[in-house]
Amino acid sequence: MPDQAAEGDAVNLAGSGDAVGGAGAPPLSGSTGGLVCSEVSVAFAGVRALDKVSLSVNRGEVVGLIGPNGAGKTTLLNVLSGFASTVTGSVHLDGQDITHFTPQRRARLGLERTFQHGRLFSGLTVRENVELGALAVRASSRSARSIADRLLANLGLEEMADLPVAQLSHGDQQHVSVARAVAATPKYLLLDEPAAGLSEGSMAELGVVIERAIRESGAGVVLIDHNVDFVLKLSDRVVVLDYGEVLAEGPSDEIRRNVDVVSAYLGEAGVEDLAASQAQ
Amino acid sequence: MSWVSDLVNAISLGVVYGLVAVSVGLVFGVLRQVNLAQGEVIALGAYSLWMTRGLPVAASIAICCVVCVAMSLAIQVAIFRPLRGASALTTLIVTFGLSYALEAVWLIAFGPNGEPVSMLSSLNSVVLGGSIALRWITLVEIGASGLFFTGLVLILYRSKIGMMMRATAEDFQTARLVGVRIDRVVTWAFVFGGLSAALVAVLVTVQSPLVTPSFGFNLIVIGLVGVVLGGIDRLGRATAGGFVVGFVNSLLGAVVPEQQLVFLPMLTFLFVIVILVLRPAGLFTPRGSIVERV
Amino acid sequence: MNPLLRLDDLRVTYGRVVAVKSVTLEVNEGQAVCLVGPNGAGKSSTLLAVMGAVRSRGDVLLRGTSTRGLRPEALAHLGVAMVPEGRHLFQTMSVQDNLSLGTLARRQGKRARIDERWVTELFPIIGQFASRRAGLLSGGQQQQVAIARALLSDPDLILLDEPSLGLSPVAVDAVFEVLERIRGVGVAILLVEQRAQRAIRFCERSYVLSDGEIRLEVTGGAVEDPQAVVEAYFGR
Amino acid sequence: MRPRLRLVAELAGPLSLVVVVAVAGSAMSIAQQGNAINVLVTATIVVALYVFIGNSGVWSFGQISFVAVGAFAAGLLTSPTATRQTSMPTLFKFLATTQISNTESLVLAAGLGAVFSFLAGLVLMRLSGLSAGIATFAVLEITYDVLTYWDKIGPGATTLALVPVTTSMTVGAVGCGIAIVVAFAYQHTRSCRLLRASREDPVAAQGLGISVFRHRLVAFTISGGLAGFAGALFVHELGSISTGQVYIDLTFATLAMLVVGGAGSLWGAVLGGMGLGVVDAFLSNAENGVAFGSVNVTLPNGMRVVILGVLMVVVLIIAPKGVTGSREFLERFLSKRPGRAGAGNKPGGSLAGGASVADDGSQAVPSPSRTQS
Amino acid sequence: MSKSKSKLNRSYRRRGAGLLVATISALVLASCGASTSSPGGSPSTTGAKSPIIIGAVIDETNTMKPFDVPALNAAEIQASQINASGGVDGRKIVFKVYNDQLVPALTRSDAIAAVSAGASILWVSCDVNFATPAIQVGLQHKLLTIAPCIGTDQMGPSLFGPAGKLAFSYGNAPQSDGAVLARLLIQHGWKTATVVTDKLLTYFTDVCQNFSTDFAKMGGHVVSQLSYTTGDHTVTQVASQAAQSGAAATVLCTTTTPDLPAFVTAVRTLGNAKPIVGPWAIDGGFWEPSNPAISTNIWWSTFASVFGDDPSPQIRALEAEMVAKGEAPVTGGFVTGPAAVQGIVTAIKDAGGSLNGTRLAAIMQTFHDVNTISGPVSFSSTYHTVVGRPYRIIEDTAGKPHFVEILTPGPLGS
Repeated sequence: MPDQAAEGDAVNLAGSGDAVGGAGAPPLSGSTGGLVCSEVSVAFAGVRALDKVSLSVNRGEVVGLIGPNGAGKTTLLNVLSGFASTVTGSVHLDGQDITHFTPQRRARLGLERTFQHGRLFSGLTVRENVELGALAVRASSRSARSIADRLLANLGLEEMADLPVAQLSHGDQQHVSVARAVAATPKYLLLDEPAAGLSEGSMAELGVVIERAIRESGAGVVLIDHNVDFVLKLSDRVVVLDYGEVLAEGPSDEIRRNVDVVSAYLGEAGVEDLAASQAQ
Repeated sequence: MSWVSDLVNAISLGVVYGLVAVSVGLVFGVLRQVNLAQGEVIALGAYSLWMTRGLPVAASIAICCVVCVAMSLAIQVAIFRPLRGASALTTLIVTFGLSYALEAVWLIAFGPNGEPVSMLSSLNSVVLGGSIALRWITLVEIGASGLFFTGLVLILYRSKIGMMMRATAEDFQTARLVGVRIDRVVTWAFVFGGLSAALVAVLVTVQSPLVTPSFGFNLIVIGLVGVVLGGIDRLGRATAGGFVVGFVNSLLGAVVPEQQLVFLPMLTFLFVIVILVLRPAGLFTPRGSIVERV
Repeated sequence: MNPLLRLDDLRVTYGRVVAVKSVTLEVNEGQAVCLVGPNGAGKSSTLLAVMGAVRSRGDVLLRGTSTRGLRPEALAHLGVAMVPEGRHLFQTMSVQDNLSLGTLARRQGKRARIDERWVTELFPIIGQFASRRAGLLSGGQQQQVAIARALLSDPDLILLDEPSLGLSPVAVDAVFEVLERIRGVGVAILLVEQRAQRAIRFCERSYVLSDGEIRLEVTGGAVEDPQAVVEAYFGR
Repeated sequence: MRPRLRLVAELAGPLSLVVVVAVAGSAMSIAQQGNAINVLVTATIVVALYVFIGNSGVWSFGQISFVAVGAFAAGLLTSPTATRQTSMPTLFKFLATTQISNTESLVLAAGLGAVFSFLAGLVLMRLSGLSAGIATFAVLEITYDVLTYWDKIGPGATTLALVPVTTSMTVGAVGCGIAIVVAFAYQHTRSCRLLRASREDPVAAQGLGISVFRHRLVAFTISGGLAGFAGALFVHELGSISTGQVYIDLTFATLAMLVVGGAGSLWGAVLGGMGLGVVDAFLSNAENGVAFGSVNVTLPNGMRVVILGVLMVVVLIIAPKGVTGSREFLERFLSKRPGRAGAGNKPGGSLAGGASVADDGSQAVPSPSRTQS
Repeated sequence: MSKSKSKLNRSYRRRGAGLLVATISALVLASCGASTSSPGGSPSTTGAKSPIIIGAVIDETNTMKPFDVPALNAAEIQASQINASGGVDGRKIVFKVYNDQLVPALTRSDAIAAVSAGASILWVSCDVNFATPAIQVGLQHKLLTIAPCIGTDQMGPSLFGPAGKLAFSYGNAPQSDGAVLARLLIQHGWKTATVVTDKLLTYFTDVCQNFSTDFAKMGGHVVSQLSYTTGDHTVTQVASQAAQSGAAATVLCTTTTPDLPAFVTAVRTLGNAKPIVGPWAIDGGFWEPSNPAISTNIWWSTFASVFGDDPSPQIRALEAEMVAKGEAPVTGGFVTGPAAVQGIVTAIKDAGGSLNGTRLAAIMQTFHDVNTISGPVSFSSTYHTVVGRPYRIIEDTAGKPHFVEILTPGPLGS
């Protein structure tokens, strides 16, 4: 496991960032635990979206994934969850090779994801949505109901439980989307842009919900968001993608200060003055 | 040598369904919607040939074209404009309903007996006798459809409106951004759809002169099967799909033994199911070209 | 005199998602203006709203006249061209066809600033690859064709959505050289960029957009308080 | 308590409609009673359609195949064996000699419909969208062709006559009620809930681990079973059957009912089936002349189909989700009011205030799949 | 973007659902009203002068309209003539007509309506498949059930078992059709034939089978047997084979579907000008392509010539009357209508005025050469469809169909 994260050409400023991550990580038997993808490359119509990217996450750990538009973040998430088809490289879940598994099969093995724009079942109520998360992975209707009720209470969503999700605000919908994924009691959870389109206030609320949800499930989490601040605050470890490659990896505060990262966002040339002022 | 005539017959039935497929495929290309009522355009075209039976052939055909185009445009305005943006299946169901209503209108207007169109019946005479029975109409069908397809390809690839249609079919939104007037493109798609319907009406009535109320529906249903079979996303694939269904039906008809011929529809539709199961996106759609939308 | 383009309290929502809260800005004739900001700040939505491609509230005024209710194709014919994010060439069509589509919106009887010769000179690859399928070009080449296509309508204003996205640094340099030439013939530019620095330097006026609102206005290409820009991107 | 009330209403609404039609029908002349029974039987077919189409969101043009199989099986095996042997000399021996009771025939028809649809579903349920529509249509064509020309399994191209007429008003109402209860019960199973989720968003469903294929197959099988059952009711209503009666016309009529009522809800299916059924019966009567008080109204012959078709088109254009909006009975009133709706971002007045810029919203966002080649 | 629109839809929908419910209730009420007010009053069975009600459940809309409507129109003329001359023992014949539009459930409920409106005799559509729901209602109520022109021998015990004893058709049995065509060929010296069967209906298969048997018995030779099914797109291929078979005549068993003119056109244009012969189902000539080179040398058998040259003055007069009413018949089948009325009247008279279905049927079954406008009508316990009645042979020359001769099929099984 430790060698997985330190891939060849990535600039690993963190140095020790590849050490076993979050404190809550369960003891691993041998080196096969965790959700691991190694040397994954994906190309669409000749354009390379991912180039030999490796990533690993352990139970209880939150790995943030940031990078400018078009860096390959969502593609990587699709690779992990089984929605991207053209793959070289491999994906393992707790030692099992799941590279060629369908998304359904991965979900039943405990790998859940959320989607950009939520993709909630908009005609259904909040409770029904959350229940479906549990139902989809073998729960009986009754236990799904109790799982949903407990989750909604814990995440502070119970007052809207019987509303159709279409009537919820966008922020609340994002909360439900997270809750629905957590209801499946995942081992690993992939969050795809949960904060997209949220105001700062709602983002803070969402952060609270996500933290609770992670604690609730004990899952290993991969978090993508284009709001860098949001990701940095929630993550134990952050991986920066640019042009389909890993640009940097390390703890949040190191990444925030990383000159390469700043330049990736703000533009290559002439970034020095900004970075310099940042460093002061 | 009878296989030669079987083959030629199969090709001629194939091109007819290819033409039917064009009228569905053109509309689908620009709007991503299915127009099943196009069959009734064909039916009205055929009835117009009967109504103008006293006139010279050229005039009769010209009127048929005008009628088909006008009706096609009327459907555009009455059905597709209010349904702009609706899904392919919604429009399929709506135009299914329209088809049924129109078929009942033909029943009221023209009666259940059917009306015979005798235009150009001399085209049924043989070019080659003997074991290869080759009839003029077969050649005319292949020739006229060939001309139509060539014309259409030329228009699509050489004219401004064709270019706009291709652009719209490929990327509706960007086409608007560069200034393609979408309404005009949609109108033209229905115009060409109407013209191909007129051609189908003329060609089919030469061989099978009796126009009955279900004349168009029978054609469009098989045409639509072909379109989906070939791959509805692209006009060329859709047309080829229409051709394949007609071709396979005709060829099976020649191969299946006399006593089992009543099961020809079963065989044809079994073929359709097999193809759809193996290639759900269409026979001519390359594998792996559907990218999951996440 | 009226500015060429004026956005007046522009707001865009998609269902319950607020993409643009309030944007007010002006672009004068021949001027380059940019909108920078992190992903999801509402930059692209602003451009699409200008083109009438998404529903919006507030007002968009072109040469002092409201464009409310006009569709994208109408805007194109009024002299606004757009290079959408991701270039959106017609992939199966030839480069030449893509360019011909660009000329659809040329206005009759107007003195031509930009014609095919001018564009071919600006982008030598066009002559080279005219008959090639657009989808087969590299990303940088596609970007050039996309800009050329927009220019061929001989617009007064060109909207560019992240023209440097996915391009190598060399290609990015080339894009900005092209933008310089375009401004040189008097075409106004409204540029959206995520990688801000370069854009801010290039433009007469820049707006830093975050969370659907303008956070900072920079004129003259110099950033007085770089920290504010960084914060807009990374938070505190 | 609200959810329980909703559940009660969801079942009670459709069932009470059955009761209304049955009671009102019984009060009418004996001929109109026949029409009322037909309304009940047709509504049963629509419910069968709904179980698959409504819950999966996949349009099937093939469910009438299962009606046909049920009708012919039930009809054949309940018709008198003596005439069977004279009028259908080519039948397989066991088909020529087996005689079952009418009740048995209902069970048998349901079973056959379920088995047939299960087998067809195994092949077809991986398809969706237009491909599924065309493939299911192919099933209809194949079934029609085989039933019409294979005279070892049935009457072939001739009519199957002398089927005992046992579908009385009571049997029709109970049969329709059974179908509604089955559809209702199925609707609340885990499998159906997952299927309905996949109807709303197949991609999200996959991501949650839902096997769309498996749950569609379950729905298809149950729908086929109900369709077979409805076919048996149908044949015992008419007393005879020929293949043309369970083919495209019936497919069209029942689909129209489902669509007009609202394909997404049981209430919509039942209301559409009963509503259009009554309208249809009325129009049929009107073609023979109907008295509206003192005014005698006679529709021109053939107008019935025209009006039904136009009605379908108009309803779909105005209300794409049907007259019920695909909601269950009283759902709008029993679900909570939108209390916190839009709490995060008060729009301050509706969108109507801002003039629309894009005339067709759904086309306004470029769809990525269209640019892939 | 579509919020305002969806709001609009919602309000429409709400109104839509309400409207539908309202419509249903209104229509249910209206139907109640209709059922009590339409077929006037209850039949009185006591008064000797009460009318004889024939309930006609036929198609006035769909594909059976060209057969059902002329037969009914002619029957009504016949009935009014009988009524004018005193009726049946002073009782008038009254038709109550119901349009079943070929919808099965409607066919059944129309028949029930007819019965409850006091019909003593049920009159049904000319296609046994479509008519069965009505026929069974008639049989169940033990009414004499008459189809004017069903052309298969199924109208009777063969399809309906013992109950079918009450069912009769005044059309010709396919055995007769086949036999008369065989005779036609032999009479004209066409010794070899190609037989083409449309498998769409059992009737066609039956005609062609009987033709082949009888033709062989009379010394003819069937050169080849071909078949297709209407709508399967193989008709032109079959036509090519038929055209090249070298037989003296082509016998085609089908009806006036689009494939019939396609077949004829294809055969003629392949240079085969030999006779094409078909049964009554292709009567009418309306389907013929107007090209005189194609529509020539086509022969068929029928009940009466509708081309103004029928040898029977009675039939010509009836036709003239129908034409005057704007109801010109399309095929010769219309004479089966008045023939059926005549048969019914004969049976009622023989039964001493009784309308008891069983009794009438028992009498009708013994009909032997009962004279009708369509010629002598005979039934037997096996055949409840007319056998042995003389046919009119029509030949179409250059698009002009005309009467040629009267031919009588030999006794069946000869």
